[in-house]
Amino acid sequence: MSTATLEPSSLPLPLEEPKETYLNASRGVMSWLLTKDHKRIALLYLITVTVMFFIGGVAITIVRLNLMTPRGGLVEPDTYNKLFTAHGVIMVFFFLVPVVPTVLGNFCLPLMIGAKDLAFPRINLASWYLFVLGAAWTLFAVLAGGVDTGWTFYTPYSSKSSHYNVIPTMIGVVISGFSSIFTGLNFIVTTHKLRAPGLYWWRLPLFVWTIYATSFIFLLAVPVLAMALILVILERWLHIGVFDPAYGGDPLLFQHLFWFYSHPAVYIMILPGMGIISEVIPCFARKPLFGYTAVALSSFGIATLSFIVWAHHMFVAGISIYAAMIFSILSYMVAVPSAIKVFNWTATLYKGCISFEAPMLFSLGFVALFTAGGLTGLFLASLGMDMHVHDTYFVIAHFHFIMVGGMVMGYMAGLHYWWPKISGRMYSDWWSKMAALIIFVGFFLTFLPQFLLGYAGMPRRYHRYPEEYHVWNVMSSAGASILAVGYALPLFYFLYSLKYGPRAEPNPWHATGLEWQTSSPPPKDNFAETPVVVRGPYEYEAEKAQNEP
Amino acid sequence: MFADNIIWFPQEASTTARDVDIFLYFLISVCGSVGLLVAFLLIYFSIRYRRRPGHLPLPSVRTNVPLELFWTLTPVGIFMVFFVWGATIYFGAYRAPDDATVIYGQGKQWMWKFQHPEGQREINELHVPIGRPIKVLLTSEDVIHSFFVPDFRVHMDVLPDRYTSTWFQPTVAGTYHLFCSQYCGTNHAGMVGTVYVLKPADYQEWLNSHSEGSLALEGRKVFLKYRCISCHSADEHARAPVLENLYGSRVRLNNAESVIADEGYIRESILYPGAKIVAGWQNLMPSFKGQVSEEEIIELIAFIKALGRGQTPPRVESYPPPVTTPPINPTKEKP
Amino acid sequence: MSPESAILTPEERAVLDQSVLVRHRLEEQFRDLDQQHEAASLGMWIFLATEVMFFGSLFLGLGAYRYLYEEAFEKASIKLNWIIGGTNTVVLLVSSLFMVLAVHYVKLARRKELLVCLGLTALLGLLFLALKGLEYYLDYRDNLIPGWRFDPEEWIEKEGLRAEQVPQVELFLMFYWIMTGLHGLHVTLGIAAVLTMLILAWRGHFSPAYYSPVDVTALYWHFVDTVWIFLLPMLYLLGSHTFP
Amino acid sequence: MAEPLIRVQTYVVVCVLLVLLTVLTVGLSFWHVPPVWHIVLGLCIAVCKASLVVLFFMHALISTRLTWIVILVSCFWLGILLVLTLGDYFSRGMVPAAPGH
Repeated sequence: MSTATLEPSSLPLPLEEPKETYLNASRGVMSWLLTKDHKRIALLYLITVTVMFFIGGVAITIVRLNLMTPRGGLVEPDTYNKLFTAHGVIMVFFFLVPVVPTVLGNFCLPLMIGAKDLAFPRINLASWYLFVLGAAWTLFAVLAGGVDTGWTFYTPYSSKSSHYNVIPTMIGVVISGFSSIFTGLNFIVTTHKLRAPGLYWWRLPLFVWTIYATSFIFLLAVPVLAMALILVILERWLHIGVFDPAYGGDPLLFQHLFWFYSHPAVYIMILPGMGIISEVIPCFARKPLFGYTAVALSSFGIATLSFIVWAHHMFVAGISIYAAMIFSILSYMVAVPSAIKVFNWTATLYKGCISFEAPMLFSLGFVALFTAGGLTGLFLASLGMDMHVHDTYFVIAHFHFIMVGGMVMGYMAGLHYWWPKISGRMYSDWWSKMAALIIFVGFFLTFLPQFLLGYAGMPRRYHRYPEEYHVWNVMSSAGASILAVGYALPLFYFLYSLKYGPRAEPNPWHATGLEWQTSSPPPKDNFAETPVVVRGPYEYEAEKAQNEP
Repeated sequence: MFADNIIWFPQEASTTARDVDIFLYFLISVCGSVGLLVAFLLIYFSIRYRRRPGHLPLPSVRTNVPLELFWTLTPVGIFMVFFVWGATIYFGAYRAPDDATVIYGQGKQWMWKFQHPEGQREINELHVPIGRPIKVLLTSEDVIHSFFVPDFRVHMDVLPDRYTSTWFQPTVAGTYHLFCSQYCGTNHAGMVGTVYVLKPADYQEWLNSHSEGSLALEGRKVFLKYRCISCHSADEHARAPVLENLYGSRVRLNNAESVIADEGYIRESILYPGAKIVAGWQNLMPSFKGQVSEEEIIELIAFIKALGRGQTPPRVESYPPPVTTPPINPTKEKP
Repeated sequence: MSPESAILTPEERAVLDQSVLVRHRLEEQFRDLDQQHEAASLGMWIFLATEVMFFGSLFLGLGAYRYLYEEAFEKASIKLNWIIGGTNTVVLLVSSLFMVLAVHYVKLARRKELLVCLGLTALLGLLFLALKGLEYYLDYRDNLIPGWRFDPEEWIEKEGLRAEQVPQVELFLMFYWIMTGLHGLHVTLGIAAVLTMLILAWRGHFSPAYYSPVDVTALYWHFVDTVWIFLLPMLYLLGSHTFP
Repeated sequence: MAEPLIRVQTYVVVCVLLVLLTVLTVGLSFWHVPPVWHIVLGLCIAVCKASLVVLFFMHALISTRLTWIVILVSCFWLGILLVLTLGDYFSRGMVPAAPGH
């Protein structure tokens, strides 16, 4: 790129029609495919993960339809197994893990810290290409024959018995893992080195804190997963045992390595969601976030503790009971920072001045669902209870409350919150509120019955089941159809808003973050001049004092 | 039409089930109250402090350190209670009572096989009596499975090339589901069985009507079939330790360590004889890996467990000592 | 790197920063070259932290199986060629010395020494790969490639291992091949990076004000060296050798 | 930023030290002790050598606090992975009365 814009332009930007935005700064397909602009890359990611989300959604729709009857006659058992594997692999590795960091994090992080771009724009673009490559490999594997190992790839099943495209799927996951590593690296360096003058650590918005903590997990956990999967690939390919007991290997070693990544990965999914909520709630309650320091530090508490609890996935897998006890007690510890966050969000509402636009509705939904998911997590962390509900629908319901209830609600809140900034357009207020309500109701209908199913003993990954589980499965499938409508709605009104939505002001929510101080959509270099920060992130009262008539 | 077969709660059919359920009620009441409190506060604040014309936000507190400490430390305290209670149940479910009846279970794609100490074999069915602790010793022939009986609240993964165990004490007669809960391939959902809990008299009747000769007796046949007796004999020609009263005893090894002779040790010694050699003996025994089946190993273990002082079968002419074996170790010592 | 040191006065520095030569190497998102250098260096350190976990999980597997199968791992380890392994350690250490000297000289703007040091680093790296190739050939000759050239009988008869220990030997050799192969890949990439630096330095790309690519390459090179330092005892020196 | 703070002589001394430690660690493998000592000694020497490389060659000694944090964090996390996982392996056999658990 040529020289940077250094001329200070002190004039306020025209509100109605920003002349040069990142969207029209250059034209043509190649200007998008070779862009180094973090905002454009965020949009590339947005398109990719949305496609992946709907593919994963189609897979699970068929699964839920199959479970409408106890006999499960809709698809063959083999097809069923491939479908839930496709759902798991796509949703976990290509939607939940990357979605908030790569879309909203990419778009907002430099804006929120007053930087022109990420520290390594080329690496950022390369990460997207890696991600697409990984997604393509995996989609190929899923379409050309399918994989039936489940997203957990447990050995020795994945290393010898399963006869489908295990290797391509794993290669896809490993490639996308490198994409995550480079994204995380970029975010951490950017947060350290490119903050605007005056933006000290304790003035950082909480979304930046959580993205930072997420990146931290990416960097330290993904390599372990990559190595575990590479070892399985070699095992399958060369027929040499690394994890196969027939060759002296230990299948539990795979589980250790796998969960060393995959448990922190749950926090990769939920932490950015927590960050979004911490942005949205103060904004719509017109109040500073209660206990900023506690919430910021709890993100780090979660990121750290998330690494030392992994074996609670293995309580009945044959690990030593002493290890099981240590991991159980540590698992309780990781619940503490999450509880701190919930209490602080609730306390922020106290004596606020709350309005209920779509981002706020999604956020309240997040807090409710995350609390339910978190509390049921306490059941699973306990050795005696996990002994019963391990690998049943109870576990399914629990992690969907966290990941779908929590995470996707948080993502929706963020997308609705920043959409005016991303697109420069406002979406339909009524439809977006409807979407929030439909998703919330549909979610409860889908997953609440699964808690009952799980405690009653229905194991996961069953394509048919005894009669007595019928009613709850029907309810769950019915809820899933409502949920599907709820997820499809935003697609329509967002696309509609691009063409017909009213133009957005630079700061439609009267929020305090730096990202709202530039035009909507922002110019290519983000800020006409580098902003100087003089106060903390959620000074809604100071703002109020200035703006209120 | 659904109302007939709706399930709200699994049956409590074992002693463990009772413990787990009481713990569940406790967890639900504590976690439920917290959840309801948060839900109530969210709704109450949303209504009470909603934005209205002329309503300004009240001056508010930024943070409150005692309050933060309160809601940090209280959960820690509650969690410790959860942990200790849960760990107690787990520990209880992990250590079977010494007098438990041992049933051997094998998982394979996609069926369950069980063998009773009295020799009865079952596939995808398991008959057990009320009121007696039952220990299930599990192994897998292929991939990882998981032994799960919801109505007993017991759960244990079944691993290839290794024994794991769980135990339960049924309390109510009836039939219960047995599931494989660890995904194991195409017909994972078909790897289900039924546990029949019978009154002691019915159980005895069942045993009698399915009697095939006890497991130990079958094991004796296997012991003779593979000519184990040629070396593990109780006479002066023995090339290997006598196996009488072996089970549960402490065995000194030639590397100055010692092990308890449990099922895992016996299995290992059959398949990998050189792994742990008894002090004073040489590594002569060939591996029987690939020759004996898992079922035969189980029968052999049952035989060795039952083998008391002076019960080793006498060597007969039809089982001469193997001619290829090297001379007897002169420094042998009787264990 | 260290904020208090400066070979140039602030005025000289400002002039240099504005000079066209330096200016076009400043990416637009950075304020100045210092910031850019710090970002690049931090980025590399963080990447290396990732690499630590990457190799760490292999060391974990090796360690866990070494704990389970002590005897087989010991016997298999003795079969590896410790002479080449040890020599290669020294080769890498000396190459690291030249790499750090290259960084030293680029800061002093001594182009000739810089070129020599970079060249020697790359040469020693190539020597490492050549020795590694020789070692791989010897492994091939000695039937140490599990799944391809491997003779179970040999281990049972000559080494006195039991039949069930042979897969454990294969397990060890599997780790040997994966770990040294992965490390060799890193060395190869490192040589490519060093050669790129050599070409850039030849063209006069670097100056005391702008040398962060050399610095970052050096960090990577030293890290690869560090990995080998741990591979030596964990692969080659698990058992007691006897003099040949 | 461009002034080198470590002298060439220091680098050479460190390199010589590293080579000597390499000779030592190879030499120790000829000492016939129980094999576990080979691992313990070998790893101790390797940690010393790695520290020398990181401190002097990678300039950690004269780096910012941030670099130190990255180094310590990566060591700590590697420690988590190794200690907790190996802890499971070491303690699996500790309850002998319950076979194979």
